Amino acid sequence: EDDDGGSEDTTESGEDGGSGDGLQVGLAFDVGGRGDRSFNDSAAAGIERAQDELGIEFNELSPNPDGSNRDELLRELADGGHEIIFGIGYAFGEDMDTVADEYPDVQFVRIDGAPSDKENVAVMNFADHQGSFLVGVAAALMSESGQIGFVGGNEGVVINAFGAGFKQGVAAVDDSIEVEDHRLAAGEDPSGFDDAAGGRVAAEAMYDRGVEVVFTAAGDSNVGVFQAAADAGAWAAGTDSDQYETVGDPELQEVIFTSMLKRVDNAVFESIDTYISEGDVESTVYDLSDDGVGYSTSGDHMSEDIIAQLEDYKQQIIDGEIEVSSEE
Amino acid sequence: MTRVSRTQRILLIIALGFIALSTVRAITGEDVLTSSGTARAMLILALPIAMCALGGLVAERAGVINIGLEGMMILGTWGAGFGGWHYGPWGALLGAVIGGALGGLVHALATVTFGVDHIVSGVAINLVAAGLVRFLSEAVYAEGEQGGGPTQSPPIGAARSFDVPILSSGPDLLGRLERTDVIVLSDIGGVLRGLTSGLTVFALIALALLPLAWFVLWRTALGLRWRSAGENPVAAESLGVNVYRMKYLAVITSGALAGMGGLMLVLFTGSYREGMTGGRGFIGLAAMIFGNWRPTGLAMGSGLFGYSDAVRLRAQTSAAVLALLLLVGLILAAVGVWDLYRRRFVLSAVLLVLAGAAVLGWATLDYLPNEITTMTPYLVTLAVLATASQRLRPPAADGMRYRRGEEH
Amino acid sequence: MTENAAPVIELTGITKRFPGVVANSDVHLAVKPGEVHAVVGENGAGKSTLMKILYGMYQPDEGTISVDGAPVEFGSPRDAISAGIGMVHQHFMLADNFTVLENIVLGAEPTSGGRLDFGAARTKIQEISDRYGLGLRPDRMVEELSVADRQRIEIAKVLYRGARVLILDEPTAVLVPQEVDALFENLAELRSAGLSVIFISHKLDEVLQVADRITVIRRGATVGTVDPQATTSRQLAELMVGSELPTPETTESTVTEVVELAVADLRICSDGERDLLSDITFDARQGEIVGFAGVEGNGQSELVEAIMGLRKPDAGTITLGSQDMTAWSAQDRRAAGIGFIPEDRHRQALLLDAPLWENRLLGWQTKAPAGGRYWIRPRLARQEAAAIMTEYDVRAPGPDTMADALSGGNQQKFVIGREMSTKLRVLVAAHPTRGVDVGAQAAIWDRLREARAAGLATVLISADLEELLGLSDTLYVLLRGRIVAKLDPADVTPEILGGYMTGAVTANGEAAER
Amino acid sequence: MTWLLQLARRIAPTLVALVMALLITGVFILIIGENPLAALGALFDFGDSATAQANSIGVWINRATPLFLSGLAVSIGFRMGLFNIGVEGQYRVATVIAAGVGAAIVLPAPLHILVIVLVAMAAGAAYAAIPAVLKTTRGVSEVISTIMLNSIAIGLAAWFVRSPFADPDLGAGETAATRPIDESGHFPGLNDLFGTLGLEEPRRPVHGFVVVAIVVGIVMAVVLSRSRFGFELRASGLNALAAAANGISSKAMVIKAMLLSGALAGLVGLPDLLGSAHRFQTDSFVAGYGFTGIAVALLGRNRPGGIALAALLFAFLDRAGPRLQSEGIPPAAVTIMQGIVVLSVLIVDEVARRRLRRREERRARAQDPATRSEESAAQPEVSS
Ligand SMILES: Nc1ncnc2c1ncn2[C@@H]1O[C@H](COP(=O)(O)OP(=O)(O)OP(=O)(O)O)[C@@H](O)[C@H]1O
Ligand SMILES: Nc1ncnc2c1ncn2[C@@H]1O[C@H](COP(=O)(O)OP(=O)(O)OP(=O)(O)O)[C@@H](O)[C@H]1O
Ligand SMILES: [Mg+2]
Ligand SMILES: [Mg+2]
Repeated sequence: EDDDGGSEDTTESGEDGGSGDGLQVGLAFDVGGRGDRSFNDSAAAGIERAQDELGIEFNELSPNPDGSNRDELLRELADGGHEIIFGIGYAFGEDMDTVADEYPDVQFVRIDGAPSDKENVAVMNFADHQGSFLVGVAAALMSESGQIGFVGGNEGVVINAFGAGFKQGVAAVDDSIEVEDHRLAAGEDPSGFDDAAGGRVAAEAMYDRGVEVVFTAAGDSNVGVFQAAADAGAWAAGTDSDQYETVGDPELQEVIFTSMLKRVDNAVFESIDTYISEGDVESTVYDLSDDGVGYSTSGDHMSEDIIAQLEDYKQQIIDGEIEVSSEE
Repeated sequence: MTRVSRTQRILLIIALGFIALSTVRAITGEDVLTSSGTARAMLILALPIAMCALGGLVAERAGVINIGLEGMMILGTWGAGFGGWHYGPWGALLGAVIGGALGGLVHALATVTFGVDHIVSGVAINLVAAGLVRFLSEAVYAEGEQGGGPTQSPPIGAARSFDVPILSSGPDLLGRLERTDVIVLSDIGGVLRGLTSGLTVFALIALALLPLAWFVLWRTALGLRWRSAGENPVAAESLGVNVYRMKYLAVITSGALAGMGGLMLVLFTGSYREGMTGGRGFIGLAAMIFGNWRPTGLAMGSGLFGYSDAVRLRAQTSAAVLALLLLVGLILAAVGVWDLYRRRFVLSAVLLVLAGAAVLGWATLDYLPNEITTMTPYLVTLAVLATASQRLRPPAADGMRYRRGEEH
Repeated sequence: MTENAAPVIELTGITKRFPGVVANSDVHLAVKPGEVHAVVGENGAGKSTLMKILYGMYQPDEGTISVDGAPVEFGSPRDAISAGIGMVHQHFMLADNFTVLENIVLGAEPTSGGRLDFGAARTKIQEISDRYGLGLRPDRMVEELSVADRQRIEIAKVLYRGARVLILDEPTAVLVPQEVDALFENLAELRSAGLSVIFISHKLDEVLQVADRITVIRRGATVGTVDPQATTSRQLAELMVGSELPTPETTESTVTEVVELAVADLRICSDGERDLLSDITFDARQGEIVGFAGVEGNGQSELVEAIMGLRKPDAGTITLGSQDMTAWSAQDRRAAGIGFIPEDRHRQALLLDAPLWENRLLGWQTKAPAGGRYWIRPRLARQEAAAIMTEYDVRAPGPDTMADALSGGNQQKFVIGREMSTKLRVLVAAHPTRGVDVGAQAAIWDRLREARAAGLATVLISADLEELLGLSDTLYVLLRGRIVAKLDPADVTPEILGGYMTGAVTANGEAAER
Repeated sequence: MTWLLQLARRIAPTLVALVMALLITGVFILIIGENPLAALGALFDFGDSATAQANSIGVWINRATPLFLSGLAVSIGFRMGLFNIGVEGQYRVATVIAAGVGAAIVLPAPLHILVIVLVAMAAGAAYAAIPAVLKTTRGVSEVISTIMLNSIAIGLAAWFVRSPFADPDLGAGETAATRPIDESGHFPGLNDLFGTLGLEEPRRPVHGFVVVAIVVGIVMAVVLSRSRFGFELRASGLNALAAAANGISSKAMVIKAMLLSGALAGLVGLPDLLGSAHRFQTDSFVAGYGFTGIAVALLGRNRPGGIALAALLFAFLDRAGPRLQSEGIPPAAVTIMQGIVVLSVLIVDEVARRRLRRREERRARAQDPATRSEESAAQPEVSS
């Protein structure tokens, strides 16, 4: 456990130190920083695991609220002698490419986002659509009436991939189902990720119309969807981390039957591990095959039968029998 | 214009608007326009705004402009999260009120005691509040207490809701009315049912604050002194009214009310989250000006905003938002015809052209991009303001620095 | 009036210092029960300050106040009110957006169970109104009321609080004779009810007419108390100033035949039932002062606004020389040489928070050399402001002084200087000497006469009938937005003029039934 | 000598206030259990190497430029008592349109930039014209309309970037953006200048647009203090009624002020757009300058010089964000400090101003013979 809430910089190397003793790792969070119980925290978990298991030392920074100084964070970390630096979130895109040119000896790793042509930038992507596909399958199996909904924070590429995969998963079970799709904000407007009240109202409308399962990919707004589900006595699925575990409220745990897991922690840990062993990190797409994405079963809301079917679909995707697209 | 005729006029406008709305509902078949769910959502989305607007009202009636409502609301949400975590929903109420009131106290100190420009102080409070809540969370939830963190409180659970018996549950009379599918009648049923179901004690408290504020401000001795500080503080002081005290009281109350707005959000979503206010404090300020510094007016302004927000959030497709376009077109046409009758030709022509464009848009478009639908509440508010020509009457000494003994 | 009754109020040795100024120094004032006691003095002599001390708004640095022989200390108006003292301020202290009732009860509200008891308040106000003939209607909004009505509200406010001593600070400055008479009738009622009245005015004739005793204050100190029966207004003025007054010279007509400003068939409609102005036709020639008399609210403001281009007339034309200027903007009219002295200098003529040199530019910002089409020249504006200050005897440290820091009289002199120091063709002057003391008043009148002699056409609006009669070459009377009489000021007395203004006398000179 | 004294008198309150703000923030830092002195050190830490220092200066400039422009835009409205809180929306719309138009054309370098700048100013002014027209023709309060238009701008910009101006060449998984602006439309950076001045060159591009901002600032300072427009603006703000009575049409002033304010707002997004981004992308577009600009304008007392100082101060604090984090202080400390700086500077300033004012009134009164103290001391003759 941290001694003071994660704001400490460097830590003693871990006892069971691996071969990465004293490697300096930098981590620049997405807006919001540590403590979002989702994306950022997941990255933090990955680096803390690396600290424990590999004996690295790390330093973390968060951007200012308008996200205008992401490049500065990277420079600050590079100047601080960190050999490998993570930028969490696709918004690091161009900033990281620019800074990478300035520090050719530093390995940069971006979590999520467009591919980069820089030598020293590795982009870790997640097959969100594959994980969402499985949630879609689960949703279709959980529902009796076949009314299913999706609530997205906005219309950015990441959320679109969630929506697309989810709909394909639903269709794989029953292609007559039309998934209701609501986005809380337009375009890339991030306000939809902070609008729990809006999330609740939108989800309530869906449940009022008879929807039985809603998959939500809207950051902080997810909790509104869970509230609506609890009110309606219906199902909801979360995103990024295992929201059954993180939501903290037993009433909401009752309705979260699964979450689309995005193992940012794995990506961070493995990147460090690879860097230690090979001195270089390659861009990778984490998908179902390496458990980079997946689904959670906490709460045991899904029956054995459903889980068996999910595992079946999962295998088909890994085997390439089912092709999931990230676009609709 | 006497008072009676103003109330009557407002009622008439509401009635006409409602008939137009149910006509549009019938034409387009978009039940979401008047469904009970929409009405309920309207109430829920409008209340936080209305609380901020009311906060703005009580401050400005005492002559202090409060652009810091957003910051006070932020403090309210944090206070609600903290209080709720420790002591449940009532603790949340207490926390929200204290949080907001502290913001108000700072504003009062700056504007009343130190005579700082009201807008400067409000803007500064917005800045400080946004940063402060992060600090507080770091200090209080650092250990990740039961799901809390630097950006959120532990879950405190949403407030329990209930339906009004007989009307909206059990025999559900209003529900039956809503299902009759008779124009106007079913719409009335839907709206009333929405307003009488899914209520919480806290929503009722917030609702009650609107008439209560009216009563205190316009029917009590305290209220008279309160308003006198905003109309003519020098006169008030000369009659022995302690203007500073009135202003302090007003601004602190204002903060507490903004905090109540924050409470509404926290109780609706079950926990405090950083950034959850999303600019509602500013919308509240706008709603208050929309309402011409009156409780009924600000309730209408908040309601209008909440309604259009509810429609776009609840709509299954953008057709419902298009139906609102038809409604706006009809209203514009009506006002245009009225202006034609009043021989204001240019204005009437502009309005009729806009009305034509709106109706044409409704008839030809079959889809609106999300960029447009998310603008709905803002566009509707602007459209209504532009049609209803406003004669605003802020308190005479609103925003003025008042120093005891200086008489300019 | 009881001759030797003990004074109800006695101020002894009052001294009040403000930073840099001694407003009152060893002032003595004794007011007997049932008397009207006038206090006179120049602008800034310290009258208002003394009254504010008596009303508890200021605390004296030295001296004592006694009420009914017992010394008292007032920490706030509240204390004074409870000692039975009430004050009607020079500037009305009313909330426009409140009803009459709300204004009166504020701070002394009757309540029942936390609720403001409107019924009880209404009854009590009606009672006071009937007893002293104030004619109040409690539920009217103050903004709809005339100046005289407002003053009666102020008086009612004081009576409502049970005052035995009323302080009236320049109550007549804004009233027409009939209203003044009505006020004096009210005062008589008060006096006969045993109340005392302290009355401040710059109009010495009025003072002599209404007062039982007069105290003169000069430069913060009491000069003495005189008996009105044994004093003339000229003596009184000399006591105030401390020296002999120059005799005003009689002036000859300078009116020429050249029409400079012609207003024809001017009409301004309103949303209400009757027009604000209708069929206004008059000419102002070079060298002529055209006066307009009228009870406030009979269209004077609208007329001024129409001439200055601040309000669009619904019909009629306004011509400057040979040019039709009906469609000109306000700026165009200023640029063409129309000067403007608005009725409310604080609100309309000055930027209080700006230095005097900026105030020099106001209204003339397009006029060279200090102003211009695109640029202004602060250096020249400072010079011009300084010139005005010397020429018009504006007492202030310099052109960079904030307008706010000047006393009312000095502000007014600056405004007049600003308007007159440009080459004007027409001057529109509304109440140019309102609230200005006798000395400054005479100076302003002289300036207006000089300008007239130089060929200026002036439109003069004033509530001061002496001023109107003394200055005007031609006099019109406005009543309900119409010109009801055109008079030769040489032939009319203030009383007759007052009759026209209230409609008691019609154009044929006969008394109309009221 | 006297002007030095005067300058010191004017600066002293601000310094006092800044120290106060630091102290208060220090208390907050103590509350979360960190070391305020370390924080203070971090605040003034520009880095160890010459490159790092040059870089820090670059960051400072880059951040201060848009804040200055935004403050300037906001101040125009404030000067006449118009509460234009719509700069936020105005610069967003202006930036996306400038990016779209700028990418659609190719012109020789200086011309290309000029066209983009003019398009941005026109777009900002056009968007600001909406509240101006609504206010003058329909009496709609600009406070409401600009709040609404800020939110509408978000949707509008999102639509522009996806529909008319969308870059068709974006690959799958790439966030919607406008097409990149051609090289000729890139504003040259100041990096070389650092070299010429004998400093290390910063690694990051330092936005040359700061030069434009300085020129605009000087022009505005002259316009506001020396032009008739500036005088009329100030007059309307000080006393709208008096201004109207003296030939300054308030409607015309509202329109003019809003258009100018909007045109300046159009510039806010350009340093980033022309200096480094070269395209509009919602995710990397920096939002919030419009709101921060309000605080900057107020702190700078609505005068160009003051706004420049305020922008530098805000940017200085922003710049320190990452360093502060290294000391364990959350970035929110910067926002808190900014808010407290605004409040304390204005409180102290107000107190100082009041004292100055009293002195002036005293002097004015001393010239009024009716109340000149030595004369009133003369014995009054009492008659009765
Ligand atoms: N609150 C104050 N602070 C400083 N100086 C003041 C204050 N009030 C009044 N004065 C000054 O005290 C002097 C007396 O002012 P006062 O208002 O009593 O004069 P007055 O006789 O009422 O004049 P007027 O006839 O113009 O009403 C003036 O020089 C005035 O400027
Ligand atoms: N609190 C104060 N501080 C400074 N000066 C004051 C204060 N109160 C009044 N004064 C000044 O005292 C003077 C007298 O005040 P008063 O209210 O009697 O106005 P006045 O000079 O009679 O002007 P007017 O004719 O407009 O009433 C004015 O110069 C006014 O500015
Ligand atoms: Mg006075
Ligand atoms: Mg006076």
